[in-house]
Amino acid sequence: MRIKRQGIFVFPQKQINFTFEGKNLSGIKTDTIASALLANGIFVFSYSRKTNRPQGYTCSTDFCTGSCLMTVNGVNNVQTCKTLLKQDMKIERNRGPKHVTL
Amino acid sequence: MLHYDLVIIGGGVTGLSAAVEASNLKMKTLLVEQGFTLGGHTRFFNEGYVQSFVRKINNNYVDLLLNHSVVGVYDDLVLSISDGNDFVKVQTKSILVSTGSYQKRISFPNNDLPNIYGYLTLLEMIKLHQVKPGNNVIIVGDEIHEMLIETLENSDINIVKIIDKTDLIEAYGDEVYQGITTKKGNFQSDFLIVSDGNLPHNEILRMLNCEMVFDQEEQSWFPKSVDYMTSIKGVFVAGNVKSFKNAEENVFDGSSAVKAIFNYLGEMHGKK
Amino acid sequence: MEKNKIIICPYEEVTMADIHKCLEMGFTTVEDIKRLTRVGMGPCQGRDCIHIVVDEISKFNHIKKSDIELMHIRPNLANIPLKALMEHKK
Amino acid sequence: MKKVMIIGAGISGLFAAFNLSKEKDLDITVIDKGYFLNGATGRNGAGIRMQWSSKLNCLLSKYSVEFFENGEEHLKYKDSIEFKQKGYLLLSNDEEEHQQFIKNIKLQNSLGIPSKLLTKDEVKKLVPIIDETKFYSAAFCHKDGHLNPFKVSEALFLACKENGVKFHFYEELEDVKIQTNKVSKVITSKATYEVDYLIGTAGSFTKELGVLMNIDIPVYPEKHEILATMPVSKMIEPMIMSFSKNFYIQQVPHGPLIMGEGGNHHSTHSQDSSIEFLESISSKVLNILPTLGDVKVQRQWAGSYDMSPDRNPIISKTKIENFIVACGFSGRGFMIAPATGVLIRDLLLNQESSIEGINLEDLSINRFEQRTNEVELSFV
Repeated sequence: MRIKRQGIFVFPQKQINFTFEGKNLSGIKTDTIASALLANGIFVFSYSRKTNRPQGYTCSTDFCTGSCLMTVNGVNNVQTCKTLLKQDMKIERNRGPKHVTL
Repeated sequence: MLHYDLVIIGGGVTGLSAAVEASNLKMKTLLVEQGFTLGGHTRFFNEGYVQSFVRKINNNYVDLLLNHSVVGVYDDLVLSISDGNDFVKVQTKSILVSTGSYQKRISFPNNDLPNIYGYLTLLEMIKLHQVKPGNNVIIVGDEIHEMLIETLENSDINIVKIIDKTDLIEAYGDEVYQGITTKKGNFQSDFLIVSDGNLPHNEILRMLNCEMVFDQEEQSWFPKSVDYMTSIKGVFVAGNVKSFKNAEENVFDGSSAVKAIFNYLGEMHGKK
Repeated sequence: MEKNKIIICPYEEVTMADIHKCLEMGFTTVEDIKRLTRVGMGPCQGRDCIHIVVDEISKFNHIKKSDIELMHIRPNLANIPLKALMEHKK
Repeated sequence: MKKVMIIGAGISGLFAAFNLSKEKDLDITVIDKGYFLNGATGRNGAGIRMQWSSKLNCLLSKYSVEFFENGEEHLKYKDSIEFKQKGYLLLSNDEEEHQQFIKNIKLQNSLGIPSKLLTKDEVKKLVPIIDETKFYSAAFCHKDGHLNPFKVSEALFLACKENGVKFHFYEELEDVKIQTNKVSKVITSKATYEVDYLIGTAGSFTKELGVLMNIDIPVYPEKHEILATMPVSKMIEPMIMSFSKNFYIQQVPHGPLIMGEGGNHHSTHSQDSSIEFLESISSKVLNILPTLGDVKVQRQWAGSYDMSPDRNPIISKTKIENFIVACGFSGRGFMIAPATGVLIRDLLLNQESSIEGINLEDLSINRFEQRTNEVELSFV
């Protein structure tokens, strides 16, 4: 969900297309991966390693708590809060335990 | 390895005013900011104020690294800096820790459900990315900033209820947060904000083994300092990580700390 | 209250029940509890959780928070890929 | 009741207390100067291996492996100590090291340790991501492995408590009183204790303990560094180690890779991390496991080996009749601790070693005056 009116700011609206778990979605130029997902109503970013609890976007201020780590273009454990959204990014939740594929 | 006279850790208003002062004193300085933009918490409330400092920073003297964090501090003030992908090694004569503060998490059952946000996380989403997680919200916590309420109202987010921390029993929801159970009944909302004040961002100071003192009023730990210098030689501190204050006081703190560092470096040089 | 649903550290999945188990074993410091539960061993180094652990130690043992020592912080405060470290050496 | 005081609640002190607590009429107190597992036990790589170059170390570690195989049962632990026997893969770098491997395997096999040489194809099968051009030959023992040092220590702590052992943390030894060549009193930062036996299991700090009694305990600290990565999917089953290249790497059950490097030979109790270690270990590891480049380092730390002059343990009585020391483990105090605990008990009860093939004389502190022991060659 995007904010419609917001004080004196004028927001750039250039659309950036990406996929999440195979679904086509879009974000805007100022998005991080995390903010684009939230804007598209995707709130579950990962599942915890031991007890499989759903985890959302929480920390925002670096010092990663690990819950926003996802697989981006095949590279796992990417901090989606610190990575800007790029055209045609392929974003997925980490499979099973947070891991990298080699 | 890069060499600097001063590395400023944290580009909030404290770090920015420090960088302006370092520009004036012609010190070779590196400013490291973990976010994509400068201004720390102040950028959520007063972007113009932030920009008034950014404009005065002289790029001939001050290098800026955005989206990077100081991740390690080693002997002889060698720092490792990274954005999670790269690795920058820096040797500096002094450090100014102006890392500020961050939102406090609180403990209640299912406090890890998606769609429960700290108030700063939410402000960042709204102010920097124009994103809102829903149309109505419950706020829980003991410290609720006026600016938060104003921001929510301006974003057409309806505040269903403000709950006292002690009344909260648990959050519930299947996959994502749906509502809370309190001593006064159950309430539902699209998302939940935790707004319970801040804690100082003192991890770098503790990694450096700076002497810390417990502050009764803030219920947290702050570094011991004399004229902005901590118990570790060459390591200085200013802003909210030193003691909680408002933005104007932090600005004064930042520039005063750099003056102290300038004198310290002069003395060090004299001794050689 | 269901203590095993209060998540102290979402990364290492440490719950309030885990913290209380340590307190009941007689441990009274953050460093002890860190080693027994892995709280604070995740990438955030206890930024989000240690104040909660300190609160619980204080309440359980009736000691002042000012008498409780925080844990030592180790590098690194964010994650660096091995290849970046190696390339730097070259 | 005879009063036993143990100085140091690391793995050796815990195993000593555990074994003694099963004896009758012993009142056991363990003190430690810091928090639980502040020393090497809480900082070590927790590898368990039987592939050594000396008979002594082979036998000590074999005894310990057998203990850990049934660790939960021995310690009546409800959780798991996470002992994973996925083997140690040792890599040689040249013909000379290879010849030493052959010699070691012959000795190990004669003692019932099932180690063997592997072909490069077998290595590749075991660790598909390894670059087989980057080593000369390999030795492997499938019974080696690693475990969770925190879980083992917790299990021991609980078992000791159950048996009546008292633990005092943040209590530091300050002085000892000696009467007729025996320790009679121990003075700590908090109290004075009358003791019938004193046991020193304080790692590299045992030297300082000896000084209080005019005993030269020839141990010294050597700083070693380790790093842990973020959890990754299972990619390395065995512990991989190179003595000549001086590093090891393993993957623990919950996913992180743990890698470490040998000491810098500065004798120091320092536990400070270095940036040089990060640079050096990453190039060593990526040289042999080139696909690990994207794996992210999460944490690094340092700890001390307690080194002895011949890199072999000292588990011994001393010239002070009721003072027993166990130190100088030179990087294997954790993996042989079950044996250490039993041998300390044997010394205290004045009995022969109850571990087959082990002569307590070989572990005696007097050996440094009398003769030169066989120096252990297989270490990082």
